[in-house]
Amino acid sequence: MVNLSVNIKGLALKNPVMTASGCSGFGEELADFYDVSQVGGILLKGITLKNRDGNPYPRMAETPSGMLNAVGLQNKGVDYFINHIYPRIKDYDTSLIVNVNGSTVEEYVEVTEKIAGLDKIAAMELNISCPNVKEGGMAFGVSCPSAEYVTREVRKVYPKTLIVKLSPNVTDVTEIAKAVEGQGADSVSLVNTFLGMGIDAESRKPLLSTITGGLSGPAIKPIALRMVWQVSSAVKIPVIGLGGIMNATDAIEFFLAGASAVQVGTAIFKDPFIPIHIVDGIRDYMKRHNLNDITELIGGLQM
Amino acid sequence: MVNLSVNIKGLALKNPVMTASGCSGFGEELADFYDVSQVGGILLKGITLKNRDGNPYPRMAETPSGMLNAVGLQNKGVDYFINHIYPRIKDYDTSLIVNVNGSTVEEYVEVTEKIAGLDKIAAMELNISCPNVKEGGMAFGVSCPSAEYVTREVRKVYPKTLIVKLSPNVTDVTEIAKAVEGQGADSVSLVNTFLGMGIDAESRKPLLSTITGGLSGPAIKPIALRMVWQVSSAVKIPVIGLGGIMNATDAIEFFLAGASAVQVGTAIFKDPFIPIHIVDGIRDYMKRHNLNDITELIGGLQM
Amino acid sequence: MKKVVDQFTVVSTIPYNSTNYCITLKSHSPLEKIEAGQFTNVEIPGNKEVFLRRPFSVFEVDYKSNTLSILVKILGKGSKTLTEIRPGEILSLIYPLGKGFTLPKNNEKIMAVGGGSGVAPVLHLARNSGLPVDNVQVILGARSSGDHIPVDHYNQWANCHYTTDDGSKGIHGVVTNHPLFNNLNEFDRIYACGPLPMMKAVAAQAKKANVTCEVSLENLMACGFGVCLCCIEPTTKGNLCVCTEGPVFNINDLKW
Amino acid sequence: MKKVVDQFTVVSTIPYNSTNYCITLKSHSPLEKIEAGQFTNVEIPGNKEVFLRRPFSVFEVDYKSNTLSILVKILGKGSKTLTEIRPGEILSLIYPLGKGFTLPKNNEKIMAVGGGSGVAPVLHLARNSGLPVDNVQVILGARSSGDHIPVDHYNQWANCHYTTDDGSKGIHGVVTNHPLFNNLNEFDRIYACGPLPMMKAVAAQAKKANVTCEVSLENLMACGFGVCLCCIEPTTKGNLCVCTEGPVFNINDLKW
Ligand SMILES: Cc1cc2nc3c(=O)[nH]c(=O)nc-3n(C[C@H](O)[C@H](O)[C@H](O)COP(=O)(O)OP(=O)(O)OC[C@H]3O[C@@H](n4cnc5c(N)ncnc54)[C@H](O)[C@@H]3O)c2cc1C
Ligand SMILES: Cc1cc2nc3c(=O)[nH]c(=O)nc-3n(C[C@H](O)[C@H](O)[C@H](O)COP(=O)(O)OP(=O)(O)OC[C@H]3O[C@@H](n4cnc5c(N)ncnc54)[C@H](O)[C@@H]3O)c2cc1C
Ligand SMILES: Cc1cc2nc3c(=O)[nH]c(=O)nc-3n(C[C@H](O)[C@H](O)[C@H](O)COP(=O)(O)O)c2cc1C
Ligand SMILES: Cc1cc2nc3c(=O)[nH]c(=O)nc-3n(C[C@H](O)[C@H](O)[C@H](O)COP(=O)(O)O)c2cc1C
Ligand code: FES
Ligand code: FES
Repeated sequence: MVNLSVNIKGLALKNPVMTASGCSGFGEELADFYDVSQVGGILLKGITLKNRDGNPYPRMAETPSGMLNAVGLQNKGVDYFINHIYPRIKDYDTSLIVNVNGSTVEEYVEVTEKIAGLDKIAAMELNISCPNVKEGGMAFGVSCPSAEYVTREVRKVYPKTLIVKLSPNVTDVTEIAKAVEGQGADSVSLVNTFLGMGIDAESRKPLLSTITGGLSGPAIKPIALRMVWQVSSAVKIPVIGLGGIMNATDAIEFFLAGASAVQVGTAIFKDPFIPIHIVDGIRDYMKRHNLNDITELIGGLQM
Repeated sequence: MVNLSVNIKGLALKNPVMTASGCSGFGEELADFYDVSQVGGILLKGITLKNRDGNPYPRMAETPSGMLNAVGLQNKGVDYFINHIYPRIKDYDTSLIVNVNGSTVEEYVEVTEKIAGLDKIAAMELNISCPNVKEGGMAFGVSCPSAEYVTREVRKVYPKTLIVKLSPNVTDVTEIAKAVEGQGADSVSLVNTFLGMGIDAESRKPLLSTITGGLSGPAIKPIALRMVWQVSSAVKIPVIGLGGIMNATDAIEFFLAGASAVQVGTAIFKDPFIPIHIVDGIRDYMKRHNLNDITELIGGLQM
Repeated sequence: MKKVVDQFTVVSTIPYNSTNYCITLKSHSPLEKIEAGQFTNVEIPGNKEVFLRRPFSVFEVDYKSNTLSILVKILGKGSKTLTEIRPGEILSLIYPLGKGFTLPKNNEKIMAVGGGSGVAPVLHLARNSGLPVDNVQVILGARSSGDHIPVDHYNQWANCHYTTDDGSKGIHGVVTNHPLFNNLNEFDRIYACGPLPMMKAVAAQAKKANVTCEVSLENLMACGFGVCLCCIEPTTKGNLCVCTEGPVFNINDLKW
Repeated sequence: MKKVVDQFTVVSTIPYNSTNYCITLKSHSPLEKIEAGQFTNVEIPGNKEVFLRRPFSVFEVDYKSNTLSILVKILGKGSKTLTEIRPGEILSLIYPLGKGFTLPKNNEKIMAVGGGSGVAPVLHLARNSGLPVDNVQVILGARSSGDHIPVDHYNQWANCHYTTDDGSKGIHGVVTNHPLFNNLNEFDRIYACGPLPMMKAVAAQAKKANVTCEVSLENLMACGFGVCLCCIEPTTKGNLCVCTEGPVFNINDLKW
């Protein structure tokens, strides 16, 4: 039997394949297709303190092997989540992780405090890398002092596994990773989307209402993989890898580069079953390569 | 008649479509296919002071809608260029632009001095963004002080049009652009390749001998376009746009985002005629949209 | 609500005219129940420039043969590629998606207005309304007679009327120029799907006449099943997902 | 040297066995002259995961009908897609690329060794050598008899010999196990194309026997016509482009 379970500093995952935040709602839509206990974990849609309408339509544009989005953290606020959504999803037999956002450090802390009280939330992902909001978001994730500051404050009020989600829109992602590690982050996840843009040549207008948006999908995989490799060599905490993962081979590349677990985002839009196919594919690969434990793959790049 | 000519601070281009450095050799291989006087300009393969063997094989890997390369500036040195290559190509009826590289500022300056003496070289592109060399290259392009320093020194010895080629592997590309503008750059070209990585899951080895390499092709277009738009709003000098341009529509998007001219790189590997198809396609578009002068398109994004 | 990702075999691809094709697809599993107005998100094989799926309303369904068909209007690269697919090829479909039209009650009189690629859900509804033929008026609008698709067999379920911008078939003008719009009060419900200006014109008339009206929106979608929040429409209840809370909306909920 | 990008129509795709296909392509313009050992870089349509072209040696050429054929061995996604292409479809080819084999002089005796996907250039050479049949010995190596492609008609241009790893056809073993390798001095030239270990083994024997030997390399390529410098091979003359200075190299120039 092949062992796929991993432990991210206290966050026990039955398998290392999670669904990425903003790409799997609150798990309920996936449950229309299959039993979500098959995925290692669900990163819930990004949550803020108050209701956010998100950005105006259009919020999406297709790009070569990828897409731009400018959703802008549409959500009904943390209280609505706790009162209406959490009760519906809390008994899913998989790890539920809340993706926490804020425009100020105080907001991040306030949301975290509320989330900390939820039994069935296994961990939280501190999103300091959303490129689609005017205030906060990515601004926190592109400089060491601000990344340190928000991590430190949130760490104070969150006792369980704290994952910090990093932005790829930086000169040296290892610096940010080390900075948040220094403030007590249990893990870093990367990458969030790349800031991109699309234009309709005929109408001469931007494709997104916000002009710029976040690029995701296979197009970004080579850059994401490089960053995961760099960060996992630079920090001691476990790294969660994502960015363009479409199949088991892609996921295995991230493990080899040093990721202890992966998240699947945009691929879900193409086929909600992909996270499950990936779990199966990893199992097949491990059997074929005579590996018993997923940890044998992690950081196994041969140079 | 549609006017496609542009002038980049003294560099007169008959049309705004050039071939990118490292993707069109010294123009001679393109001349095996067609009369190169049809392209607006040729950015010659990157040149260094001394002979460079480049990186070991393998140097290339395919990626979703793109490719990684790790050529590493293979070339026979500036003297060989001047004595053997320049005489063969100098009478091409298009603008020839040398792409200058160095591992130290002194090297950049020395190569520039030699190039400055060549009558038929219309301009030079200072490459401070090559991700595939251990010393120099991208290191100069990811911090303002070093970008300023090398630009200042090269500017002193180069009287013609000086284009500085920027790296996209930075937190804020507008800062670097403003820094080199401040030191007298006549234009900036962007983007060079994104630092990426590929792994062969079966052999568990990196796909490139150098582990990391430069990502190019359509995959990067949305990010390149965003950067060109940001930079052209931030600087007063003309901007040359590139990154994933495959057809006239892509090129027009860059013009709308603010580019005064474009370069075509990876697309040439797919079809060496693409730069010419782009020129034709721009002309068709302009007729269809009742535009007489390409400058009417530049920065014409409607918001 | 149960949704599936299923492989369908292309049975036929019939060109109705130069830009409209009817593609019939067969599943090897029993079809899930599909309501009029629901749609499917179709993977487009073979075109390197198409990354995401493309949504299409379900046109006709046959639960006996496990086939369904979609009407594809060529708009861009994905729809074009789809019309070039050959019988025997395999397509992956996600379905059934979205909320369909509210079915009329017994003996109600309805008007269903379709234009462009919006013809499919409207005809699906007309066929499934459960009403006598004479209670169902369908108005199909097009630019010219050649753009109309052959739907004569729908006369068994509805009275079909035509408008064309150039007057080459039916009434000369847009759908709202049809005389039926002069007595909207005769109808209990109006349904519409098509280009935005058309739907807004129908909605405006319906509002004036105070008749219940539902429209089916075609916002750009990434996932089609509610996880990306890209397809939103501003409504009186906030930004709603067209793919799960629509594509059919009561016009009173829209901010038109 | 003149090179072209040309649209070819697929005439036929013939499976030789489970992994090898012969694809014949027709140009609408007169073919450019193609030498044995030269190759073409082929655009792969229809597979979203393939971005770059794929290089294939030209196998057979017919200037009268303006057709050429390539032998495609399924290795990965691009070669697989190519074998699924149907007659009538259009492929874009860049050709003629690279430097071919040095043709033998009158009355020379040659040995041409091919394995795997390296069979095409070697047979092309055997056919075009201009030598009497008895001066041309071809050794084709494969894993098993089923992996050998049907080339009996090449007996009019060469003596064909076979080796298989499992002994199911011809000599049991690898190509260098063939008895012809016992008297290499009988040959004026040896040519080889195939997997790297095979070519290196042939080259080692040729060196020992001091016989002129050319091999055709299959380095990974991006452009195929000399502009990207991705395909380099370290040689005694420095890093050379396999696509323009090769793919055929004299083994004395290689750092093997
Ligand atoms: C719920 C729903 C049901 C639909 N039902 C049908 C149907 O039954 N028959 C049918 O033919 N079409 C239908 N459509 C529209 C269909 O999805 C689009 O025409 C198709 O996705 C276009 O893809 P493409 O690749 O051909 O165009 P692209 O090449 O992607 O785009 C071409 C141009 O069209 C624009 N465009 C693309 N999609 C849309 C859209 N949905 N709305 C407005 N502009 C768009 C693009 O912005 C671009 O300018 C439906 C859409 C939705 C959301
Ligand atoms: C000059 C030249 C002539 C050639 N002639 C022929 C020919 O006549 N017939 C033929 O079948 N093939 C020939 N090849 C090889 C052919 O180009 C490759 O098999 C093909 O490109 C593989 O593409 P793919 O998409 O199927 O494989 P991919 O899916 O791209 O790769 C599958 C695996 O194979 C490896 N691989 C891919 N290409 C090569 C290569 N060139 N060398 C070593 N490993 C590789 C990849 O790294 C990967 O691990 C030739 C190559 C060259 C350079
Ligand atoms: C439509 C969309 C919405 C997203 N929303 C969030 C979000 O709310 N919080 C977050 O941390 N990341 C969000 N992301 C980023 C993804 O979680 C992920 O980091 C990114 O898309 C890269 O992974 P992928 O290529 O697998 O999609 C979103 C991405 C998309 C495409
Ligand atoms: C194989 C290869 C070699 C390159 N060599 C150089 C070079 O020598 N100097 C340089 O400034 N850029 C070089 N580049 C970068 C391109 O000029 C260009 O900036 C980049 O590829 C993005 O454009 P594209 O997507 O159109 O290729 C190289 C790119 C490739 C793919
Ligand atoms: S298209 Fe993804 S939520 Fe509607
Ligand atoms: S493949 Fe580009 S130089 Fe040889």
